[in-house]
Amino acid sequence: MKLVKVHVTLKEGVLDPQGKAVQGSLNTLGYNSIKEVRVGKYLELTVEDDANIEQQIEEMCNKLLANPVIENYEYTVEEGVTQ
Amino acid sequence: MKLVKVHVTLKEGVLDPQGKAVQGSLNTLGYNSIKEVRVGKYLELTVEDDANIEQQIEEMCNKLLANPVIENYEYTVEEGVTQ
Amino acid sequence: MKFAVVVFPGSNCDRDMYYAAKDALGQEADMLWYKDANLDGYDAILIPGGFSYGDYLRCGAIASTSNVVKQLREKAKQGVPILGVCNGFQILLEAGLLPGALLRNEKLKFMCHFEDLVVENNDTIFTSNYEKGEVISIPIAHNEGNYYCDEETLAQLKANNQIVFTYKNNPNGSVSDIAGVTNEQGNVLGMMPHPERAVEAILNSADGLKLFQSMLQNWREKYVAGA
Amino acid sequence: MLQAPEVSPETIEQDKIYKEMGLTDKEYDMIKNIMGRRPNFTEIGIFSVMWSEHCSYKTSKPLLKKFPTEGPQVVQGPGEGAGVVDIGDGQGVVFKVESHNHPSAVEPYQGAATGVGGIIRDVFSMGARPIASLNSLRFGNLNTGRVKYLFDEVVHGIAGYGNCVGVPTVGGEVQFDDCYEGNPLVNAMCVGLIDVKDIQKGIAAGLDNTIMYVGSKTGRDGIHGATFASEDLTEDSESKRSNVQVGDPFMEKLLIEACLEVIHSEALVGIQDMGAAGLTSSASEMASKAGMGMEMNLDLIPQREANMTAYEMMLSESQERMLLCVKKGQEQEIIDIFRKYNLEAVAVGKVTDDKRFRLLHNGEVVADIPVDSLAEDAPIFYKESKVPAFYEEYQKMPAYLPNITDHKETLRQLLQQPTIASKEYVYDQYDSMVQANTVFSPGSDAAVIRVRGYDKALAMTIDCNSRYIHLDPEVGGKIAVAEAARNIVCSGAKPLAITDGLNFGNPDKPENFWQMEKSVEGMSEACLALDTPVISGNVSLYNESNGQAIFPTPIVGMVGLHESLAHITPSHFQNEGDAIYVIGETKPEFGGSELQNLLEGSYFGKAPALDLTIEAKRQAQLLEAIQNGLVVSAHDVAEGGLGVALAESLFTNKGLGAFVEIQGDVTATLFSETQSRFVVSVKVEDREAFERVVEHATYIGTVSNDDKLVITNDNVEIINDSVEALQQLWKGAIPCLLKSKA
Ligand SMILES: Nc1ncnc2c1ncn2[C@@H]1O[C@H](COP(=O)(O)OP(=O)(O)O)[C@@H](O)[C@H]1O
Ligand SMILES: [Mg+2]
Repeated sequence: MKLVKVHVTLKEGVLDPQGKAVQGSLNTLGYNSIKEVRVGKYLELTVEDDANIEQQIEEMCNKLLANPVIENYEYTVEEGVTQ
Repeated sequence: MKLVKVHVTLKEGVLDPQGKAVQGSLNTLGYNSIKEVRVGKYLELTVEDDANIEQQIEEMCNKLLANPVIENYEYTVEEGVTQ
Repeated sequence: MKFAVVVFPGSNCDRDMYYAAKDALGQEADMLWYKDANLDGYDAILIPGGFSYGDYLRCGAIASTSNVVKQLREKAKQGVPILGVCNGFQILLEAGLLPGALLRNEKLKFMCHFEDLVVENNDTIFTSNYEKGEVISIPIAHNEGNYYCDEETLAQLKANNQIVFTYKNNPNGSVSDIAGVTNEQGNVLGMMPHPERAVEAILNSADGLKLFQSMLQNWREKYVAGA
Repeated sequence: MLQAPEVSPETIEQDKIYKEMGLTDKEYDMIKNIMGRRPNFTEIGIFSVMWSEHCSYKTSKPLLKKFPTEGPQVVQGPGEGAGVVDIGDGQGVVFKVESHNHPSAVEPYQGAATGVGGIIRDVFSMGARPIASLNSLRFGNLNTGRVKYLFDEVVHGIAGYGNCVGVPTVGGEVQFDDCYEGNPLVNAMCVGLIDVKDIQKGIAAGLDNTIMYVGSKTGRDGIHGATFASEDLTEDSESKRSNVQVGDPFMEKLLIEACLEVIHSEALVGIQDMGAAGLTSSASEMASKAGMGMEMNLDLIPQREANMTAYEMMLSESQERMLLCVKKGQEQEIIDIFRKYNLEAVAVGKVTDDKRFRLLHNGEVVADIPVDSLAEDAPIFYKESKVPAFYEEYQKMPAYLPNITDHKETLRQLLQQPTIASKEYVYDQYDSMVQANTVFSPGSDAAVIRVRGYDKALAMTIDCNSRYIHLDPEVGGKIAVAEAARNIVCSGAKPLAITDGLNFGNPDKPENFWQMEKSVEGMSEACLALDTPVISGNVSLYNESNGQAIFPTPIVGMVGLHESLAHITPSHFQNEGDAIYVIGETKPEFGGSELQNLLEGSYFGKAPALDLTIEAKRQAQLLEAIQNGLVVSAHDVAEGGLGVALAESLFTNKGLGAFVEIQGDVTATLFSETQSRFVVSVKVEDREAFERVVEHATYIGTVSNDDKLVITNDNVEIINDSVEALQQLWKGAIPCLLKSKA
């Protein structure tokens, strides 16, 4: 088994209302050192071993996990726990 | 400036309908090697340098960024780009 | 009887709640903007539905850190009746005033329609005008109404009779079909369905009115001489 | 004067850079003439957006002039953010439709969401509280992954925005046809309620008054020419950026509440939202309308991104922004109101009296344009029009007469046609009840919203059967208006006025322009006959993919008034024993029908005929019968004919059925789409009185309580089916198509 960790983030220049609201709230709570917050998605995929894994993840990210019009993605493949 | 990366994930045992749906779609698309998907959040905070940063982040996670009833969090602090 | 409706940025059922108290029930009500709200002098506090802070991060999370929620904690301790509906329920959960959490609906879609609810507990200040087991028709409108708590909490909820409403046909995956729960003392009720949208026949159901009438009757019995 | 990455005025002319911005050689020459010099990069960008069809209506204006826009009920016709109609008691109803087709094709969630946000801003910038939203959607057939994705995401986007902002989405329509596969249509309509004395105008009047900006900061969202201004961007960084507009409904909700408070401030002179062409169009229109000029300092514009150029700021389509004109010296009053809602109002300019549109940036004048040339005096073009060959062919075809043997199976199949099937999958995702005024949610002929505190309600609908318009734009245009009015009347309301959303292909093709012309003529005739003037609208052209235009789709949004809550009438049968009538006679008309599509997979021949005199009379009679309390339920006969209308009248989960006896040709009686017909139910004791008021009403049967739809002809049973089973087919059709593998 492999553990694939995917990070999906908004592309540069895309408005992130969620990040803005979180930043505002942190500032209101007195954390004034917070200058910017961007909110993205984090996915953990448990995948059966497969020679082709990188190519497949690449495909999945483009097709489903990220929206290529407004999002970027990055991933790492790690050795996972075999249950 | 520091760049703080926070990962918020659902606790084990808490049902993740979104993860299940993503897994279902991936399987439907023919990616049958995907055995499980968990969906979490990924936040990037740009923070002014501060001696106390770790303690502050810890507090923010407990107060706002994660809900301890259902979520865990983890974070790293990296050197950020000074604009 | 005097109701406070607490309005957060992004609340959008605030007027509905206000009119339910004022017009349908015929009592006094004020809408209080969260920034300068003073909850003193109110006989009951209503936390309306909507999308406080856009539902960003987690529904109700950001609102739960606001100053007015500190007052709310005090009032809860003092036994003031507090009703949170939909986003109001989410805020009360995030504030720790009620046990559990709300996850996304099982089918991952926002849902809006009438649902049949079962009154599980009519021995509360919110439900005494209903029969136990009565089935009422109340609209739901939510994306994160899937109630979750761990088994230990669920056992406690059951043991203390804190489950007030359940769904007859669970629409969202909630544990034990839960639609509404109270705190241990019974003065804080949180529920996903919208009783304030079902207070007049012209709105296709008046089944929610009895909830407000229960609150009024219990207040009268407690405070109005000769009632 | 120009900044580094930008192009010089000489290069713009020599390399015809303006062409890439959508301006023709002729238009460039006109601009040069107006300016008395070569325009710079920022200026040509400003002209290109203001002279686009979307802002200037340069090709559609001659057509729009044909619409009747007046009537005693009209308080505000076309020309402002939205139109206003009088509904008595000093109140007005405000409404408009807006398209977001192209953004939705690129990024369906955000495209649809920002479409909803934009039209809501149009309504509250008039000073009205938005009380309902509707939408009209067109997609390809649900048999490819891409179409399913577009469909799902558009619906999510509408729900995501509308639900959050707290305006109930109470109605709409969805149709599917291959012609929309590459070019879906997303039209959103918003309805607001206002005290007529509070109506605001988008004007920048009063010399030296202050121009203030409020709402989201300006980013590089939706700038088409962004590539020009960013020649220093490498290809790699380009792929990491995006210019898609993202909506923030939370910000919009704050703006609604704040603006509705601000309109009561005596300090406010004018207010307008920044819609298409953002800062450019709102600022120049506000000044032009007031007969004034404006000067803005772009350094003061709240910016989300670093190093934005003047060109980028002026063309940005960042969402949730408003522009205000405020009396000089009273700015603080406005600032304080917005601050309550955590919003910042910022002074960015002032009103001048030289009728110039002047912009400063980094201490330099970066644009200086005669303001009227951007708005009032934008050019108009008269396009060539030509009858398409296919239309002449359709007209010559013999009447299409389908041959059906199994009417029961045909009815079942028609109920599963996606265009007829239940849209519950869609509208269950919309909060249709927030604000607690919704009497009829989606699923009725017209949505009904009561006016709190008064004995009256508003009915609203949005409609367009583009198949008829494809076959015959003039007749189809009439039908679109008539059908909207039928829906309003069925609910018991008097139709008041319409807003139109004209969605067409490329107007440079004479055949397409002919379709526009004829549709508008047909709609105008119907508006006159039904006394529903046009009070607002929107034009979206160039809806084509692979050179193939969509069916002409001029959408009609209509609002009506219930003069008493007692008039509100459901579209479904209510009680066992009630008499069922069909109003209007039926002819064998199958051109453009659902049955034709089911059997042939296409539409051809003549559209059904429409006699506007009969239509108007019949609607008036039905409304009179309803107002006299003689009608229990009323439903118009539309796609799928009487058979479908009867089945739909039974889909209430009440266990009702119907026993109906029909005369004449069975196929035509059940499935023809002859216009101007209704199915109504009437209490037995009211039959006589009803027949006295309504002509051409034929008694056809009775509502039963056995969950069966039974239709006989000459004592032969044609259909005997379980209502429950029919309802399940009808409800399950769209979810089933979505689940099936592409
Ligand atoms: N097809 C149409 N029929 C009638 N009026 C129209 C039509 N299209 C646009 N209008 C009117 O022209 C004015 C300007 O429209 P538009 O530029 O779309 O508004 P906005 O700037 O708010 O987007 C509005 O009052 C609108 O109602
Ligand atoms: Mg506008």
